[in-house]
Amino acid sequence: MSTGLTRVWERLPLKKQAAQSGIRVFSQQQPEIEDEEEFRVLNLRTVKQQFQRRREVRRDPVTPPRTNRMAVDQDWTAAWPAPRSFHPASVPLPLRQGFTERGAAAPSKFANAELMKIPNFLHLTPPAIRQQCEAIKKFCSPWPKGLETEAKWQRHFPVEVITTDYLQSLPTIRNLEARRVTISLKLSDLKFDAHARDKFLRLVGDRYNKDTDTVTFVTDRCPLRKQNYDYAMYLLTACYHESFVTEPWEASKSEADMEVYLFERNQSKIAAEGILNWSAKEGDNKISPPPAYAQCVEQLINEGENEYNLAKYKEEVKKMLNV
Amino acid sequence: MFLSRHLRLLPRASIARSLGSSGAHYTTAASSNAAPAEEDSPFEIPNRIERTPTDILQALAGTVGRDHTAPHYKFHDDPFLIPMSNAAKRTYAMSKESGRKAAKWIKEEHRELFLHQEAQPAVEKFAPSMVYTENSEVDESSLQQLIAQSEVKDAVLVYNLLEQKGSPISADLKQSLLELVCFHNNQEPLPEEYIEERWFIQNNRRRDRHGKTWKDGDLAEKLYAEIEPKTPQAYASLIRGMAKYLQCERAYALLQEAGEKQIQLDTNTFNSIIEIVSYLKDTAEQRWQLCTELLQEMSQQKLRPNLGTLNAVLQCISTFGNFKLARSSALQVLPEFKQLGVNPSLGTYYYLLIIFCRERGPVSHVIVDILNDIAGKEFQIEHPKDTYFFATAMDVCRNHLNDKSLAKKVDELLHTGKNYDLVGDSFKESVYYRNYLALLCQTESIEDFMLTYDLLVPNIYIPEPGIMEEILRAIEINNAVEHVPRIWSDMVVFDHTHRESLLLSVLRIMVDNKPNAELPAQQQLPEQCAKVALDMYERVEEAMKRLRKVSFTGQMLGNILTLLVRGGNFEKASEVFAHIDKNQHRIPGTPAESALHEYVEASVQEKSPSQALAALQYAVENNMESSALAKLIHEGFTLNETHLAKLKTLVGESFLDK
Amino acid sequence: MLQALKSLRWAQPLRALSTSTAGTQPIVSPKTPAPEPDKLYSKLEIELRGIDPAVLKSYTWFATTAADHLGIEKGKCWSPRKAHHERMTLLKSVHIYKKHRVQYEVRTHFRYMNFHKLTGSTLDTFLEYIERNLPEGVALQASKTELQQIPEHLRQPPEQV
Amino acid sequence: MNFLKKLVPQVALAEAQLLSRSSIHTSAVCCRVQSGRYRITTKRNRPLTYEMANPPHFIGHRKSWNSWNTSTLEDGLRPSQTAIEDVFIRKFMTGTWHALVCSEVIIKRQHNTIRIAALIRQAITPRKMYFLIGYTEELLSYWMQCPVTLELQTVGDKNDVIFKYI
Repeated sequence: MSTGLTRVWERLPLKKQAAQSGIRVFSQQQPEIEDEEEFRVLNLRTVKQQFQRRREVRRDPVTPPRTNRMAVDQDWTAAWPAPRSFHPASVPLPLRQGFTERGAAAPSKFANAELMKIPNFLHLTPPAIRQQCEAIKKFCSPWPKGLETEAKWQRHFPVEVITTDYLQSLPTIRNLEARRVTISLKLSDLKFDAHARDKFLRLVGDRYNKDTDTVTFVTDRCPLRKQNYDYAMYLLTACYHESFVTEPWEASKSEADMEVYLFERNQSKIAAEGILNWSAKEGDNKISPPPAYAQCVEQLINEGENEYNLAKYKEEVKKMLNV
Repeated sequence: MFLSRHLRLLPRASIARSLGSSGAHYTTAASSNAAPAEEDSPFEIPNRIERTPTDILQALAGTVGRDHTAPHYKFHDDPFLIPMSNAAKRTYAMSKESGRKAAKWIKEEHRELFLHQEAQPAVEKFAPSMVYTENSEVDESSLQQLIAQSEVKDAVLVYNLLEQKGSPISADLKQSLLELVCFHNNQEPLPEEYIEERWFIQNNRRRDRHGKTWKDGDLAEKLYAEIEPKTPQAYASLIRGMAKYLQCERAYALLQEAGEKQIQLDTNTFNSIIEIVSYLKDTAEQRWQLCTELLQEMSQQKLRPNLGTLNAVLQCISTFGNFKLARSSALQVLPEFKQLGVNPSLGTYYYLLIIFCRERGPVSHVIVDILNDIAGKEFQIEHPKDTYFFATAMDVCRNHLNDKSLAKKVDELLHTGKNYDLVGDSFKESVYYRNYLALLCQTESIEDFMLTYDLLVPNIYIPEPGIMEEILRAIEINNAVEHVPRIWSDMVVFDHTHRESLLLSVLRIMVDNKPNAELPAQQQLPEQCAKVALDMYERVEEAMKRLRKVSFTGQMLGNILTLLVRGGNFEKASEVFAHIDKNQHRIPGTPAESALHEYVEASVQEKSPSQALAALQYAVENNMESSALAKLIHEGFTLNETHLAKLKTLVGESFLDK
Repeated sequence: MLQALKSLRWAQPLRALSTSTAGTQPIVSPKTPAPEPDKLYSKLEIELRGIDPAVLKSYTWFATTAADHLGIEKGKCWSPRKAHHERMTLLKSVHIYKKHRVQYEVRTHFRYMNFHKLTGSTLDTFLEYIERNLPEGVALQASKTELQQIPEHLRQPPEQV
Repeated sequence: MNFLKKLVPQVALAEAQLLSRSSIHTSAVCCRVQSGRYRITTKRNRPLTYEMANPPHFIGHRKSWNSWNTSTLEDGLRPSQTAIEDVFIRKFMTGTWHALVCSEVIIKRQHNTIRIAALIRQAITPRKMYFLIGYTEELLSYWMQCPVTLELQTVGDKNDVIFKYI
């Protein structure tokens, strides 16, 4: 108050202030100084006189837990509709949780942090699941009739594309692993001729599993799943088409490069023909060795000599030569 | 070479087998598969069921009902934090929001701390907003973006910067800025994320639609002046802005100007003018004339009227003081619009209700037809006035027709589908429930009413003192004293205990309906009533200390005394009586004689003659009928000398002689 | 008053309104995308990881029950008997006492579920539903095996090469 | 030696500064500090909550985890960031709700939301609590860029959470 006054006076013109009695200003200021500089007693032996009881805060009574008012036949799905930490005043169950020494009761549900920690499934009670499934059923469609077994769907849908979704508790929804795409199909579902099949297998290398007769492409070199899928399909297409190309240098494959014995292009065919056409004249039809014999020879050389193959070879030679 | 190199990668035998079976023929899927029996059973692949990203959530949310024991989900579900009065509801919600505002302020103030990028995809709202200053580099695209985000202040700032720099602004952009400025009247709107503020805003600030708030000569008009030649859109946005902020005369003048210049305006512009017809003309006839003129003009311009037109016309009609004219013109308008294929919204029905159901007008049953029409329908918000319907309908049900079954129908409609979204704001919601509860407690039996009461109170609606009084009256009429303890505890929680009239009626009910101890259901009742009375006594005592306006009257204290006596709490009763005795001069009025009578009877039973004599003394001092009391005391006790002497001094010798 | 009302010829402007509407544009029907055939999935394999096996078990029960209600064919549901342990051995004190060590370990429990024969809509719905209800502290991997036809260009060998 | 004499006062000053800056280190013995273990007092009056009463090796057996996330699992992403964020959340909670938090702060991460549970003393008015709830939720979600929800339980007295005295 007084400071306010003095400030007002300061703003007044100097003369006027002089005209006003200076004593009054003083007389008003002085008691204030006294107020400020009240003499403080040094409290050597800490006497507890300064300890004042804090004003009692009036508190409204906390209402009793609302579980008291819950009906016995209440709709629990409405009371607990979504995942939420446990709260004792909202769950009408006499729960206890916690380890105690033998004989003591476990801590009750009130002020029990253990119950708040554990993920509860109170929002996923069987009736809740049933209700919710009824609600989302309209977005589902049944599996088509006529594709019940694996054999049936494999005939119409031979290509399998495997993708993986990842769900973790992170601020980001990206996961590097999710870009991976796997495409697999049975080799028998593609149409090949001998050369193409051979070349295709060579092109895909160890992506072919001979036990299950499947080719599998796993792609993860592009950043996105869609790109990887496209890339895998591209690989499949490229390999398939490439396998039908016969490059000029493929003709130069010599006998030493052959990986299997083929009767058609070997000396033994010429030899057998020579024997069979021993007495034939120039214009006669050449007799070629029977296919059974050819097969037998291939088998003998490709699979190696064993008793069965040898015996069969003997039979075939006899048959061919009519011995 | 290439082939042979690859060859080594393959197992030998497999190649042998594959080559061995070779020929020139192709192997196909069909021939290799040994399943000839079920060769080609036909199958049909179902179509994909299209759904939007939130459809499943909506479906799941549809299964969730309302739990009446739980508070609204914006409140924390903890006994300490559940609001228990209307004031608390408002305070809690608002303080939560102000906490959010504080956080936002910190984010904006220390923006350098919040520039990190954690979330993928990024959430825009979590990052600090762009700040535009005098020095920022701006171009047209940033202005466009700001307009799209409807940031009025920033958009205007950027516009001014662009003006200063002299960079050209396309006509389209200018038009959209004009629209933005006109819509918000060059004021920053209330941010959308603070829904609680919106929800409670009507409570204290009743939107007064009477004053002009349009800023004359402000940016909007400047922008408008800059647009040359004047486009119909420019006219439309300026007219609509002026009409919205009630610069009525100029809006109408502009409309006429546009009409003279043969400028084709759109329907909504005309709607906005029709809405303010009541400000342009004074009498109902003039208003209606202007309204029809405007409609005629619309038809000349081949404009198709829409829902907004219908509601605007009805709004205009609803301002007519002339009831008959309003009625007849409303009845003419409705079929016309029906013919045009304009479907009425809830706002339309709201206007119909206020046109037909006037306070001093004749009783109209238009609401019956409306409810028959729309029962069981689910509504979307289509017009700003749609949210007024439910509160008004319930008001009509209670005050105009006083019809319980209609009220139930309205309530049913409100709880159909998502109609509850249209309840408006907290003010309208409480008006709705106020009327609903008041109507029910007047018309329904007390048991049925208490069922509804239990459902609604306190989480959906907390009764105001006026409604509490109605409820108490209903209880009094039905002699349902057994509900009083429950109501009293609610009153305590809702902070109604300083209303004298409420206290009085609670006490009166309990005193006048003396419970029958024989009935098993009422055995606990005297005790409970005594508890209530004691609680009340203590509360009022405390309230008096804290200088609240409530204070005792003699009658109240007498009632409390009676109840305590009945409840067998003689100790407290004598304490209360001591209070009465001591503060005779401060307490206005005296307790009822019956109260003293019962007290004396009880003291006879408790064998405490001094209390009884004190009561007698009090009666004598206050000129009450004392002889009966004296008789009671005399017959009840065997009095000793001092007591006898006192008795004599109080009522005189003559009494003893009898 | 009523006389005056009648003289204003109400009906005219309104009727004029109704005629004017005839000429205006027809109501545009909302564009519906052409229905596309659904995808087919032969298998959905779900791998769950978590720190608490009981939570995983409850969640599995929930998922399989939901699958039952939605009519999805369940396959094998199993979990390996032992958890994966990741151990770290540190000195118990900060610098000294090399002989006293403390071991920390993080256990990861696994659980697998298989579902068969789902259409694309079913799979999306089911997966979204169970993913939304995934409890805290549980990671989920869903491997989907989609069935596709052989692309048009691979059905016949190329004509010319 | 003359030149030394000149230097002496300066050296002394430097020494004094050095001494005052790194005088004798008097912190507690670090080698015996262990987290989550409490010593018995002579008067047997140290209050322990259930959480404190069970040492860390009982996690998963007698008591449960305080942080629920997938980062610590095998192949979990951003484990270090998650740990740091959890520390931040705990500090923020105990600081913002000063002297009110009576238990450990439980952090649950589900999808991209973070749910924070704790026991809170009823020492301030609900109005102030609501302010703090709004403030904490909003600020933490700005910081973590995830929606944050508080799931508090209030207790009337801080003695309610005490499990035993040692």
